[in-house]
This record gives sequence, C-alpha cells and structure tokens, in this order.
Amino acid sequence: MKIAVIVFPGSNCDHDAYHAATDVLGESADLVWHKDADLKGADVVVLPGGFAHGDYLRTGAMARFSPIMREVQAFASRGGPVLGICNGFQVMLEAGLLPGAMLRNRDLKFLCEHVHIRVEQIDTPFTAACRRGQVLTIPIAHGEGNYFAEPDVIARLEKNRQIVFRYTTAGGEVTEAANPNGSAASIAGICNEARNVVGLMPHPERACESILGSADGLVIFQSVMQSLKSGALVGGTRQA
Amino acid sequence: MIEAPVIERHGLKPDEYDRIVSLLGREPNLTELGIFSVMWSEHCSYKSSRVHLKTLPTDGPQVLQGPGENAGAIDIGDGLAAVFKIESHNHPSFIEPYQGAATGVGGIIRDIFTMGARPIALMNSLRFGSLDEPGSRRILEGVVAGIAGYGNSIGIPTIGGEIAFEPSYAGNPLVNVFCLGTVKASDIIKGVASGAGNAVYYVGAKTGRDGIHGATMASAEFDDKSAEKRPAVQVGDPFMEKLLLEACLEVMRTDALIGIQDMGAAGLTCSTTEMGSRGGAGIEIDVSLVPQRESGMTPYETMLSESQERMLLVVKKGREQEVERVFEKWDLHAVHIGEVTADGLLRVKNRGEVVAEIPNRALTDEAPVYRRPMEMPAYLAEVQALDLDALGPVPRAEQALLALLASPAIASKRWVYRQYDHMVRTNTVNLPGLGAGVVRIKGTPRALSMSVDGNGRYCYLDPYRGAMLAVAEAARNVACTGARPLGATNCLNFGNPERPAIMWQFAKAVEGIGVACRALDVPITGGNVSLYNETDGNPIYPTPVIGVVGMLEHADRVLSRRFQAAGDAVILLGDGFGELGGSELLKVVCGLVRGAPPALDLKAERALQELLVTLAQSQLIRSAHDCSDGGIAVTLAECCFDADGTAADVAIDGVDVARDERVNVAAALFGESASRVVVSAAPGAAPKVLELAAAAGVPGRLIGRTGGDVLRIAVAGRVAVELPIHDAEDAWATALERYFARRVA
Amino acid sequence: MRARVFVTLKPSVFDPQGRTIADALHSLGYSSVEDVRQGKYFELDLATTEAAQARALASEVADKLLANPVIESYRVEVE
Amino acid sequence: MRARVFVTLKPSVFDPQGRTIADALHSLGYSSVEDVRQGKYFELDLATTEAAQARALASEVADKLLANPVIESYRVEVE
Ligand SMILES: Nc1ncnc2c1ncn2[C@@H]1O[C@H](COP(=O)(O)OP(=O)(O)O)[C@@H](O)[C@H]1O
Ligand SMILES: [Mg+2]
Repeated sequence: MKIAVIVFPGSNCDHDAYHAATDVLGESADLVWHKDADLKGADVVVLPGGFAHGDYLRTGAMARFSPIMREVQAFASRGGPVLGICNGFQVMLEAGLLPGAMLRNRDLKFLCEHVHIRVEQIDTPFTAACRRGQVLTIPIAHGEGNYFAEPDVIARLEKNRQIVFRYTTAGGEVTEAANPNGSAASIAGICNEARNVVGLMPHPERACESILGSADGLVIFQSVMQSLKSGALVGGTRQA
Repeated sequence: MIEAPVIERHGLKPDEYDRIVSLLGREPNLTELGIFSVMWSEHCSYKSSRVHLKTLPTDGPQVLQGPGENAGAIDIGDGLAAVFKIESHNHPSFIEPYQGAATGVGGIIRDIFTMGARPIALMNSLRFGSLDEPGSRRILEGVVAGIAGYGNSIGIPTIGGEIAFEPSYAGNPLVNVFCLGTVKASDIIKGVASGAGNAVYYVGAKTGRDGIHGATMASAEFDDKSAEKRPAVQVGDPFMEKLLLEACLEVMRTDALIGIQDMGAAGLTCSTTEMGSRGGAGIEIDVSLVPQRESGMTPYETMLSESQERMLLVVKKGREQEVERVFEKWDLHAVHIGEVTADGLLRVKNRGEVVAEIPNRALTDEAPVYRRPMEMPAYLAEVQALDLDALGPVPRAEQALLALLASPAIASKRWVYRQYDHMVRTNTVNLPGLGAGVVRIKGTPRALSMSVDGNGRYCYLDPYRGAMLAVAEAARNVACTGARPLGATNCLNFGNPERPAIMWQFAKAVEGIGVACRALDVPITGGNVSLYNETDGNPIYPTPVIGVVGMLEHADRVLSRRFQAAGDAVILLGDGFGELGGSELLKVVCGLVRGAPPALDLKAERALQELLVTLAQSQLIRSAHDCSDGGIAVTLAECCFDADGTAADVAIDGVDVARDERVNVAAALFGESASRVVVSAAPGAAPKVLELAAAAGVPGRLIGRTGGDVLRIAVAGRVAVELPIHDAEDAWATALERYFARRVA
Repeated sequence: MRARVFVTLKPSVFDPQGRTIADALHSLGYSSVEDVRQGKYFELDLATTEAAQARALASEVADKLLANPVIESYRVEVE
Repeated sequence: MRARVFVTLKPSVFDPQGRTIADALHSLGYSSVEDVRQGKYFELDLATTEAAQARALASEVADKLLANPVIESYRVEVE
C-alpha cells in the first residue's frame, strides 16, 4: 500500500500520519507538496491535520485552491480512498468533497483530549476492519469541530448511512455530555455517498501506539490496507 | 547635538551617553542613539545581572552549548542534542494578554529552530494575581488562549507548565515560555556572521512600526504614564512562523549557511550586531532593501522595529540562489540586504548613504556592566518570624485538605491544558497534569523529561533558599518520571534592580541556583532575565523559574503520579519535619505568608533523585509523585486522581512543632518539607525498594496500601483524614473551571 | 476604491459566539441587549474607480473565498 | 432596534489574516484586490426604539466587551 500524505503550508500532522503509515504500519508513504500535481501513484490519500494557511479566514478555506486538490478530487471521483483528519476533514468540507461545515466548538475553546467514538458504518474503506458499534478511544485537538449541516442534509446523511463515527460515552452511548464540541447528531466523522471519502475530526494517527495512551486508531489504517488487499477498492491510480 | 530629554527618553543615563560619545569619538546621530539605547537596555545588555550570572555553573561533559548562543544544548546520545531555553514575555502580556503571550511563544520557538533544532515541546510558567479578581481572570484567559493560539497552530505540543497566583502579580503577570528541540549535534548552527563578502539575508514578515522600543520598555517600570510609552502591540502570525520554521530547517540542510539568528528584542539591530560580534566581523546593510509594511519608515524605525517572525541569515557567497529557492518553495521571499565585512562595524545605509556606523563591540562587549548596590530588604526579618503556637484555630484536616485541593495553585489545570494541543507530533508519553512532561525521541528507545518550577512565595521569604528549592523541585519532578536530570535553564523575574533590596534578592537567588545546580549536577545552559517587574512601585515576588531537562533510557518505563492498581504498597521516600513556613496551608487556610521556607539538604536531594532513576529504570516502582505545595496529604490525594477511583489507606508519623495537637497534625499532613516522594510498588517489590533506599541512604518507609474508594490518612496512629476519593477529586478537578464559567472568550 | 464585505451566519445556523456574548452581557446587567450575532467584516482595497466594477469584484471574491455558502451569507457595500 | 458594530484592527496593527487572504486572492489571479483587512461584525438586537439610546448602549457594550481597545477600534451604526 502506498499512501500520499498531502502537505499544505501550515499542515502540522503530516509527519504524524507519515510516521504511523511507515514506522508503525510498515507501509510506504510520500509527503506530497500542495503545489505538486501528481499523487505519485498512491493507493490512498490522506489529508492531514494542522492549520493549512493558518486557518485564517476559515478552517480549510484556502487549501481547496491548491493545485494538488484537483488531483485529489479526480482520485476520489475514480473511487480512490481518501481520508481527511481534523483539518483535512475541514478542507474536504470546504472543497465540497463532503457536505456540511464546521463551526467553533460549543464552548468556544480549543479542545485537546481523548474522546470515545463509535463506529457506525463498516462498509467504508477506513472502517472495514472494525466491528459495527465498536468504541474507539482517540484524541481530538481542534477549535472548530462543531459539525453543522442543515436538517435535510443530516437526514440524508442518516438515510444514506453516511455518518461513520459518533461521539459517545466509553460505553458507546450518545449523550450530550459525550459530545465534546456540540456537533450536530454527535457527528465525529462522515463519508461521501460513494463511501470512499471519509473525514473525521479525531486523530487516529495519534492513537497508533500504546505508549501514546491508545492504539485504537490503528484499525482505521488497517481497514484501508485490508480493503485494498481484498480488492474491494479500486485504487484510483491503478485503474488509470 | 542631541538634547538631554531625548537621551532620557531613550532610557540612557547621562554617563552612559558620555560613554557612547567616547566610544564613537563623536556625538551619535539619532539613529545611532536609538541603536545604542536598545543594545544597552537592560533587556539586551544584562547590565545589572551579568556579574551575577557569571557565577552560575555552565559546564559538564553533557553540555554541548552553554549560555551565549540563542539557546543551550545538551548531549542526549546517538549523536543527538536537546536544545532548549526559557524566555519571558511579561510586560507585553500585561498590555495585551493574548498577543503578548502568543508572541512570547513565537519568540522562544525561533530561538530553538535558529540553532538548527526542530522544536518538539513547549512548556510555560505563569503567574497571575488572585483569581477572585476579574482582571486576573481576564489576563489568564487571554494568556492561555494566546499560548494555545500560537502553539497549536504551529504544531508544537505544549506538554506542561505551572501556574501560581499571588496578589503581587496582579499588576504584573509573568509569562515565561520554554521550548525544546532536537538536532543532530553536528548540525547545530550558530548565530555568527563571518567571511567578508558573504551575503546577509532577511526573510519572513515585513517590517512595520510595531514594538519599537519594546526592549527599552521591558527595562522600565510601569507607571501611570507608561500608557503613552506603549507602542503598538505586536500581533503574532503563527502561520508565517510555521513557514519560516520549515523553510529554515530545509535551508540548514543545504550547508549554504554560515549563521542565522531570529530578530527578537531590538530586531534588526540586535541580530546584526550580535551575529557580527560573535564572528568578529562587521555587517553592512541597506535599510531601504528591508521589506516594509508601512510607507515612509525611517532608518531609525526600521532598525528598531520588533515586528515578529523575521530571521537574519548569513549565506555563503555563491550559494545565494539555492537558499532563495528553498524560501520561494514556502512562499517566502528572502531578500539580500547586505554583506559581511572585515571591519567589525555595524554600518547601516539608506539608499547607499551611510546613516549609522558603530563598532559592533561598542554595542555588545563595551555595553555598561553594573555592580549595583545591594541591601537585605527590611521586610525579611518580620516575615520570617513564625510562631505556630499563635496560629489560632486550625480547621479539621479534611476541611483543610479540601480547601487546599480547590485552591487554584493546587487544583487541576485541566481547564488550561486541554486548550493546548499537547499530543501533536505523536511523542508525548506523559500528558500534562501527570508530572513532568515527557516526549519520546523517535528512532531511539529514549525519552526526554522536562519540568519548569519556581515558588515566588518561598523566594519572597528567602530568595536564596527559595531558588535552591526551585532547582531541586524541577529536577525532582524530572527524576519522578524516571529520567536523569541533565541540564537546566532559568528565567529570572524580579523587580527594579536599581533598588538595593531587589538587587539583593536577585543576587541571593542566583547564588542559590548556582549552589543547587552544582550539587545536583544540572549545569545552566542558558536563560533569560526580566527585571523591572513592578507596577506603581510594588514589585512582584522575586520569581526565579527553573526549567530542568532529563533523559529516560527507556521511554516505555516512564512513571507518572497516578497509582496504577489496588493493593500496591505505598512508600514514602524522605523525611517530613512538619515545616509550615511559606506553605500553601498557611496562605490558603490561615491567610498568612510567613516563616522560613523548608530546609534543603542537597546531598539528600541528590541521593533521592538518583534512587528514583534506579527504581524506575529497573521497573521496581509503578508511580512516583513528589511532595510540594500542600504537603504529603495533597500528594497522596493527587496520586489517587485520574486513577479510576483507586484510593489509599496510609499512616504517617506525627511531628511535634507546636503545643496544639491540631497544629501538629496539620504540620505533618500539609508541611512542605523538601526531598520527599511518594512511590507505589507491587507488593512483592516493596522490600527490594526499601532495601535499595537504605543502601542509597534515603529514608524509606512503607506507609500503606492503595485500594478502596476512601483516602484514609492516619497521623501518629490516629485517623486524621477519611475522605471519599470521589469528593476530593471533584473539588480538585472542577475548581478552576468554576472561576471561568460563563465567560466570553 | 474600497469595498466592504459583511459575512454573517445564516439565520438557521446556531452562533455559539453570539450566544456567549449575549449571555455575558446579560450577566453584566445588559438585559436590553436581546440578541447578538457575530460575523466577519472585510475591507477590500480595489484597483478600480468604478463602483459597479468594485461591487462585482467584491461579490465574486466573497462567493469564491470570503463566505462559505453552507453556513454564511454576505453583503457588499461600496464606498 | 438593531445596532451594528464593526470592530477593526487599528491601522498601525499588523493584520496577518488580512495579509494571508490578500496573498491567497493574488495567487487566484485577483491582482486588483490590493489589500484586505479583516475585522469583526456584530448585530445587536436592542430592546429600545430610540436611535440615540441604541447608539449609546451599543457603544458601551463595544467598549466593554466587543472590542479590545489596545489593538482594535470600532464603529457603531444604528438602523
Ligand atoms: N539567567 C540566565 N542564566 C544564564 N544565561 C542567561 C540568563 N539569561 C540570559 N542568559 C543568556 O544570555 C544570552 C542572551 O539572552 P537573551 O537576550 O534573552 O537572548 P535573545 O536574544 O534570544 O532574547 C542567551 O544565551 C541566554 O541563554
Ligand atoms: Mg535569540
């Protein structure tokens, strides 16, 4: 498996995703500069966390104009698996790869801590190795992770089973208190209709080694490895 | 001819001006006067502190870079170095808490990557007035948001720190920021200019009129008139700094650089002068080439601006394009503004015309050095006297413990650190709140442990002992994680050095730091001095803050304060003497700031720390937590917190310090005797732990067991505390956020 | 010529900042401030002297970058 | 009655956000956008029908909470 980690100016979890992919999972990965126009034959694309363009104006607002985003869009529309983590998720929303938008956290503060998320859907390339209802302990670190979409959009997400992760208690219960940022429907992550594009606010790459407090994020990356191996996925570039 | 009021407005004394004239052999022009004034300011010249700082121990086989560069460096094995330093941004944070703190973070990060190191950890040490004051809450909220806003954005985890509250900081908060980076030792790069003809480059944000005379401002007391002196506040641009950080680290890999320095205090002036002076060279620049944000800036303004996020580079002749290309990649435009010369002069031109010409040495080596008069402060004798028999009624131990746990100095700082990204870069193995911050070093089995500590109240009561205790505590915190302390940095926050009493505090504190660092073998590799921390003549408590860095051989054997399992043995290492002087108990419960701070036996302290490292690395103990604010009772409670409700049942010795039995119990529970650590161990390992302690000459006693959901502490055989751990944890965990409920960001 | 662009959250979107400010004002005793909505405000200096052109350009820029149509709407004023 | 408060950085204060937006617009080809300054915008719903009163109240609130006088200045408009 070959992973392209996109580097925008201001990305700061690019090395973390790269480390998880290479040092922890033993896969190959490339850091791809946002001005490049080539995904270098990647099987999987990761838009990492950070503060692309400083998150000035709005989170993720300027990154969507980067040249590499045309390639990412094309890769996604060919069915290639794309994962957006935190700021990467925000970039996906701004770029229209996923529906909705982010508001500031309910209490207006940046929040960094471990939270629990429940896997709602296992027919995406990034959750294929999970159990439905599995609760993962994964850190969040964001100031604007309060997911918003109009009620009809939320209804559509529900109906199409596009809500992939929800914030819950350790026991897997959706409660107001377990929702750290006020997200609509406790949404922590969603996918597109074709299910190959997944965005989530929590940071699975920060939870890949037990020495860091949790290895629950590994299953996200193992899922995509498994999906690729089983041929369930058409790697964007392979097909091209 | 420059008039006396102009000289005074530049913060220069008449004799200092005369010295300038004699060094130049002529009268300076206004631009030159401005340059002298910032370079000779307290902030840049260390004129009051230098003679004292010279006495600090700075050597050791582990020291790769001592004071004098942008940051210090120690050897951490495998050819790697840890580069670290602490700096203050007190005055700017008082004027504008968010931006002041944010730009403080930006400044210390630049000091680290300037050395070629990639910054991997931040910490901070903060002081505010009482949280009962709305003003202090507002400042704290702004400072924390500013630290978060900058550090989170640039992607360097803030892994620890400390916060204390005393009325003396109400009009003069302290914001000290620490940063640590790692680099291959052979790749350390310095702030030197050498080789006549090499190119001088400017890169980063454009220069504006912001912060002009920031360095002189940091060297003067506040008074009612200072509002006029206040220059426009500097606004931090973490995105620009992130680009600079990545671009500079990439340029450094090209081997095209001679030297590099950030433009911090005194901006272009300080960076050109210091780089030239270190390399024994001169520098010539043309200010008309400097990218400017505002029109019509004079050479004076350009040289003195403190606009943030700017770097000065000396590039090998012929390698310019290579360097420019890297910066272009990051959308930064490096601008060639001058050359290194052989004449040792700082020569500033404006469109070819010389507007300032000063020997570098006159600005640096020839800067004034003062041995200012000192005198023991009159208040000391009075406040050191403490009669425990005259304390009056002391509340029941449980009540006192709950009050201490909810006191802002002791309460959980989670409300603060959850606003900091403390996990980015995936190295943090001890999260904030668990003791010293610990980051692993990827590619090695090791980890670095670090802690910043200081106790202004102790130093107010006895600056010498207080400073020693700060060194001991920082090193002990590092040792509690299982790491061997290797080196230290210090930030010295004091009042107006022109007052003999303040100067005495300063000298005593530096002396204490030196003695403690020698005894514990943690040389000082750098630091920062912040003087004139006074408002309307009221100085802050003398506040030396010490940052200690240590190393763990096995990152996965790191320890935290938390008990790990029920049924473990609880062991106290070190002896308690019921010392209540300067304690949190006296302050919070009795409303007294009195007495002598606890005694410190540095030999015992060192033995304790070495024992801790041995015990941790041999995996004989499962947790370790030192006794400091609030004494052993608070320590034991904290060992139980965040531990899934695992409480403990322990019995400690009584002390005999007063006639009243309740005072004796309080002293045993809440006295802050130094050099004590509570550890837990699997029952089978306890005898071995005690045996090793005895062999090391460290007093060790099995005092109880973990387990249950009630914290029970018996003193001299009688149960003094019996608290459901949930209640105690609740008081401690929610205290801070209760102060900030329903406030606007 | 200068154009001013106001970006506000759509009425259907909850505004946590505005809400917090309103709450704070109430607790400070400003009960006559019934509601607060927070938005963004941009001043654009444009290299044109024609109002119609300035307005068109500012609107284009707002559509493209300054406002996110999922949650925000905007208004342009030209001096 | 509705009052509108515009908060902008004082002219002497550097506005990195505005700068970055301007850069982004330039790289998108909008070279005629010469400069961008970003500010905040508040809409206050006030329980008063008198313009003078509304203006006074909005100014007081801006002083107290909405603007940071060290780096920002504000303007009030009443509808
Ligand atoms: N308290 C101190 N102890 C030891 N060295 C110090 C102390 N304060 C400052 N220094 C050293 O003096 C030099 C200049 O410090 P400073 O002016 O704060 O640096 P910068 O120019 O980066 O702001 C640094 O090398 C610093 O480490
Ligand atoms: Mg420096």
